[in-house]
Amino acid sequence: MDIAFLSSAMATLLAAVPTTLLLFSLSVFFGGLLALVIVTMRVSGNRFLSGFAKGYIFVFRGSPLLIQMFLVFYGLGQFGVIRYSFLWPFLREPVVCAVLSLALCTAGYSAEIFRSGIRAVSPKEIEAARAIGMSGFLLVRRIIAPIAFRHALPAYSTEIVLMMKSTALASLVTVWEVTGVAQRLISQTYRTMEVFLCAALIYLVLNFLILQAMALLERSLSKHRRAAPPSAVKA
Amino acid sequence: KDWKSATITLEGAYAPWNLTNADGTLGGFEPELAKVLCERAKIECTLVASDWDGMIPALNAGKFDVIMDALSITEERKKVIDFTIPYAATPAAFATAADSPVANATGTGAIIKMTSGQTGVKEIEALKEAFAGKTIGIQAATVYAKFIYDNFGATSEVREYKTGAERDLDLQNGRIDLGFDDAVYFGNAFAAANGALAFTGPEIVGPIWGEGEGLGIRKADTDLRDKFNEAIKSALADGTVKELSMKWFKVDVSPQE
Amino acid sequence: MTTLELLGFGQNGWGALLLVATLMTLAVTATALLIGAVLGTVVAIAKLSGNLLLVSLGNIYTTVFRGVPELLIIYLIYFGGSSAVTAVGQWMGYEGFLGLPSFAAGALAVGIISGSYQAEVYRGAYLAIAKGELEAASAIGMNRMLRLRRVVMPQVLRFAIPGLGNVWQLTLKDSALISVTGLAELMRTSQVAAGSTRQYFLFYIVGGILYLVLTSLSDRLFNRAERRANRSMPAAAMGQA
Amino acid sequence: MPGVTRLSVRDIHKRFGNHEVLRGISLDAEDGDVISLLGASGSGKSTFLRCINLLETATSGEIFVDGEQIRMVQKNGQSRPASQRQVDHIRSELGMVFQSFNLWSHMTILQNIIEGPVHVLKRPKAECIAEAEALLEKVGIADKRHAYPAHLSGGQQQRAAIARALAMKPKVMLFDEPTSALDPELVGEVLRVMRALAEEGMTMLVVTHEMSFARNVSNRVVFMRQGLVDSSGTPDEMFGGGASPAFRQFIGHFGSGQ
Amino acid sequence: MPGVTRLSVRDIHKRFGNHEVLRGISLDAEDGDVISLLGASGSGKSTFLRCINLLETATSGEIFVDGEQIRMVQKNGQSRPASQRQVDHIRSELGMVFQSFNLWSHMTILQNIIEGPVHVLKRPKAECIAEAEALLEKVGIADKRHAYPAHLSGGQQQRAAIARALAMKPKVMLFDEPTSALDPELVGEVLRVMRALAEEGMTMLVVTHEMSFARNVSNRVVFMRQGLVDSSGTPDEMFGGGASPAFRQFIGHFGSGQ
Ligand SMILES: Nc1ncnc2c1ncn2[C@@H]1O[C@H](COP(=O)(O)OP(=O)(O)OP(=O)(O)O)[C@@H](O)[C@H]1O
Ligand SMILES: Nc1ncnc2c1ncn2[C@@H]1O[C@H](COP(=O)(O)OP(=O)(O)OP(=O)(O)O)[C@@H](O)[C@H]1O
Ligand SMILES: [Mg+2]
Ligand SMILES: [Mg+2]
Repeated sequence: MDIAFLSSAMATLLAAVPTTLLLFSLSVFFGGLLALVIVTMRVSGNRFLSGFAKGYIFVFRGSPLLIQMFLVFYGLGQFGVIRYSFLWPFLREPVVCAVLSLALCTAGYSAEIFRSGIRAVSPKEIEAARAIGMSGFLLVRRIIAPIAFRHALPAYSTEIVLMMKSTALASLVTVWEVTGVAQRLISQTYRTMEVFLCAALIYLVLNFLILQAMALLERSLSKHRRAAPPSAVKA
Repeated sequence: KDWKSATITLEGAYAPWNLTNADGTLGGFEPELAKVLCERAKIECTLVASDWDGMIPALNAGKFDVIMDALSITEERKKVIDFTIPYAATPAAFATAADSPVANATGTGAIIKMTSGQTGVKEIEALKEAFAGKTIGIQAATVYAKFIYDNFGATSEVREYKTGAERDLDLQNGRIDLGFDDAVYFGNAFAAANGALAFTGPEIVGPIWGEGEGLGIRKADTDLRDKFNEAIKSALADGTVKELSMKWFKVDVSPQE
Repeated sequence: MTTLELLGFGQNGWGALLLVATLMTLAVTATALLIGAVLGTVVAIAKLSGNLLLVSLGNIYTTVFRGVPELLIIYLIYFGGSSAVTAVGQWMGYEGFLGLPSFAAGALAVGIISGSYQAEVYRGAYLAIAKGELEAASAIGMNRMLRLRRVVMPQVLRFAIPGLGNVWQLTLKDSALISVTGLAELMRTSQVAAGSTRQYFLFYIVGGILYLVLTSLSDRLFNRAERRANRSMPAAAMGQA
Repeated sequence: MPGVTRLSVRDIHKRFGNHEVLRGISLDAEDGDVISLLGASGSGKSTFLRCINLLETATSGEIFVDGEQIRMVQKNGQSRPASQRQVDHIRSELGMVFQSFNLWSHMTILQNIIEGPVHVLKRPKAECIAEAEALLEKVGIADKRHAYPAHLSGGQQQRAAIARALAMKPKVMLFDEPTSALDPELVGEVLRVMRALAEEGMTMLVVTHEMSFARNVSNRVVFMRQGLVDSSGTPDEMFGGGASPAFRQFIGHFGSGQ
Repeated sequence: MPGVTRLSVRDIHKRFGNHEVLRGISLDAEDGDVISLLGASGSGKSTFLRCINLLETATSGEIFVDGEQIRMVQKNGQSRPASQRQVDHIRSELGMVFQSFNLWSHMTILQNIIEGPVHVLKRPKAECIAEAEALLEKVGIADKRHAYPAHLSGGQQQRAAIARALAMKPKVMLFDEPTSALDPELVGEVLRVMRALAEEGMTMLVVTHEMSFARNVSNRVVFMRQGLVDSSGTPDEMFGGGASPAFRQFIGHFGSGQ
């Protein structure tokens, strides 16, 4: 074990962590928003909207992110329409494209996850809400969303961890995050195992933290499922 | 060990150095040269395609015996593997979109020779001014990347790509203004771009790019390296390399003294 | 050369190679899923065992293999695995190199990852079995093995099908990363075709479409399985939300 | 103010596919009326209650709540409410206690109770909490205010569901077997709560299997059979022997071994 | 063969954490005995039944089934069965009908019923099917033999659960509120099935809220209160007015309005 090399490799990789975190947080945020839109369309009952959402989910869940990212970054610029439109100043930026394709992809997955959460809401609880005069957005906000989110949380934490790992592809579009930097370091030093082990450690720590945070959230959202507090049992 | 047979790896997707034909066979400059070299070294060779990213570690892990993938001979790489003498040496040049403001920059058409670590070359100083504020795309972790950072890093923006092909697409898309790479590689890429791309500024040759491209071989296998060295020498001497080079590159890439 | 010729089955067409590559992807994914099924079952049993040591080992497995990028695991197994095999070979007196073929290394690596996801799927499915049904089995005197075989397994499979559909999807896409071992699966073949012909968009789009074809076929399969498994459920529970 | 018609249902029909579950039911409830709905399993009692507050849409028929008719439109050959706003408004005036309670599992009992007043009626939260605590006191589960439904026994859940419905201050309460899940001791408790409501003048429609309730608390008994009103009348008329043979057979099952 | 002690329980204690649910219960059941277990919700009735067939492990106490004692060992301060094989064997001699039926949802009703005889008792399948059909006939749901539990009404599920337990030909049947989910018409039906079993001489322990069953079918009534046997005796003794004040108060709730 070459400690000096390992620590210098670690330092190089750590310098790329902010980029990884930036990609991660932006794409989780925008992907989540988009997923809400897609899932709303999917369960809307409108045939056109739900058909569109189905198609969206099929395409973005069904094809590799690498291909999606390549087509978004290198493909869109091939069209003069886009290159001369007001969008180009944004799409020119590699970070924007990376976040865009990560968000598009995770939105497909998250929409499915949210949908299964919604399916898990007991129809009886929805009826009880209707019976006191709730409908539309109020019903969603007060009853459906909180219950569905709680159901979807375990699957969603997995998706978020997958997202963290997916940011590794962004070096394809010249955003040099941890994995990209690791690969570059390897092409310079040819010490594959050492560098990759350092990178693995970084991801493991990041993902471990995310999973812990999600588990904490999950616990606080499932008070109603845990065993009753002792006082309640006695009563 | 007396080498009766060996496996040679190449990427199979780096035209025209090496490429894959639609029937799955490998073609291009290097596979054809490999055939010649193996015949002369009296080794039974098998060509296998593998991914560029893992090539050097895979060589050292014993997955194959020789790398032949436009591998530049550099000091860094010599620390981990051994090289034969070069069978090719190529100049490097800038490329840009044909209608770009930096097209036909100063020195276009000229050839300048540089040695390793040389600075203060007046043609380069002139280019620096011409390219100030522009974005230059390079392939990450190559000798060209180091050259651009050393000379243009302060005045231009540098963007690193995982492969040259992706950089070329962005050059066409207009995300970057210039690319810098192997001139032979560019020549071939321009053909595919239907005239959208063109050289700009001088061609740069010489020891600055190292000794050229050689076969990569494990350090322990000195006998194998020596056999290939002999074969390369003979192929260079009788013009076989030049002939194949003219066929695939339209220029002669045989290393010049 | 026209697009049609490039994609066709003629002399200069990539059709045949792409088809073989698609089948290769299918084969790798299916093998990996099987390896993952075995590992996933073992790990799920460990995590449900209640034995502190086994539970921790199971947790480490699922945390590490879900938390570390797939590419790194593939590298570790492809290179690390070869070194290990070679070392063993030398120790037993075999001279020279012994490697894991890229198919085996790739399927093993992706299978190990798939196993970490499958373990969670099986665990969730087990927990979804109504406790009362397990008690009813005990109450008529079924022993552990019999209960596992007659009551637990059939229900775990039923509850696991939707989750397995997702795992299949993940595994299919992880298999694309095996291209770094040089295995001519769909992703690598698309890349090679793109690099050799410089028709990047054409081959990436075609590659993407072929992945979608695999997805839609497997979706259909899983939907069928789900419907079959849900025969015993009330009609309302089978419908949409 | 007795005499005011709180709820009026005219000739309700309901069909599921080929199966006509309700075949023309009419019913009027005035202020303070407590009507017991009796009938065998599958006779359509729950379906009838669900049609009244539009959880099911009746195939045909008219419903008036507090004099206001629920407007319906025909769309694709199906009847549907014309205005979701009217439906929401009318539902907030009809309290419903479900056969299976249907408490919201992610809220504590107190939150369950103030949910409607605060978010549907948009009343001040502090006020709602004070009222909710008084209600919990009344149904005898004040100590459970911060527990989640899953931690309550069946009887406690049922009482919480009643409190939740009452918190909306409905004009009419619909009860679907409010004592089905209770042990005999609790049945008594819940019936006491309902008797108190009746005495306060609440209009109630109660699906029940408790003959004691039908006989002693309600002022009208409606016996449903195969989607129709078989017979109806005051408890004295019905239990006094003047009822239809079907009803006599039905109540014959009770007290069989006593 | 009356006089044979089928089940004997000596001084069973059970504690959950700090809460001692059973505080020393003893009970003997001879061949043909039908014992009704009465008690308020939470008095420990279900826990007692679950301890008998070891779904819960009693904290202390002894259990004999057909004269054979269930061997226990102390391990880490906890009591556990010494032999899982003995437990499996004893369980196959004790039938249990759960409060919530617990039918296996992935099997049809017929499969549910033959599961035990075929796979635990290893009897020939054809024979088991024939017997199962006879049993289904007996409980009146023969037409549902190929339906899955989720497609059955509560009453049908309850009868299927009884048939499943009977198919094992147990020496003793434990019933946990076998009529809780039924409408009054079906209660009558299920009680008829149980009465027939009693007449055939089956030993039964029945947790119930049906006073008519306790009074007319069982030959002994045990009233549990706060984890103890408060009082017990023949139905005549218990209902005849000689019982404890607590029992009189408990049954006071029944028939309150009748
Ligand atoms: N959504 C539905 N689709 C089809 N049939 C239904 C539906 N809801 C109820 N039914 C049928 O309508 C009939 C009446 O059901 P309902 O629930 O109103 O009976 P009930 O009188 O409340 O019985 P119980 O006393 O068992 O609650 C039943 O035969 C039932 O199968
Ligand atoms: N697993 C458990 N953990 C903690 N407490 C328990 C558990 N099971 C039962 N109890 C408690 O033991 C007591 C007795 O419960 P049990 O289910 O035996 O009552 P029961 O007499 O069957 O009542 P019911 O008539 O409502 O079914 C209750 O207070 C209950 O809260
Ligand atoms: Mg009903
Ligand atoms: Mg109980």
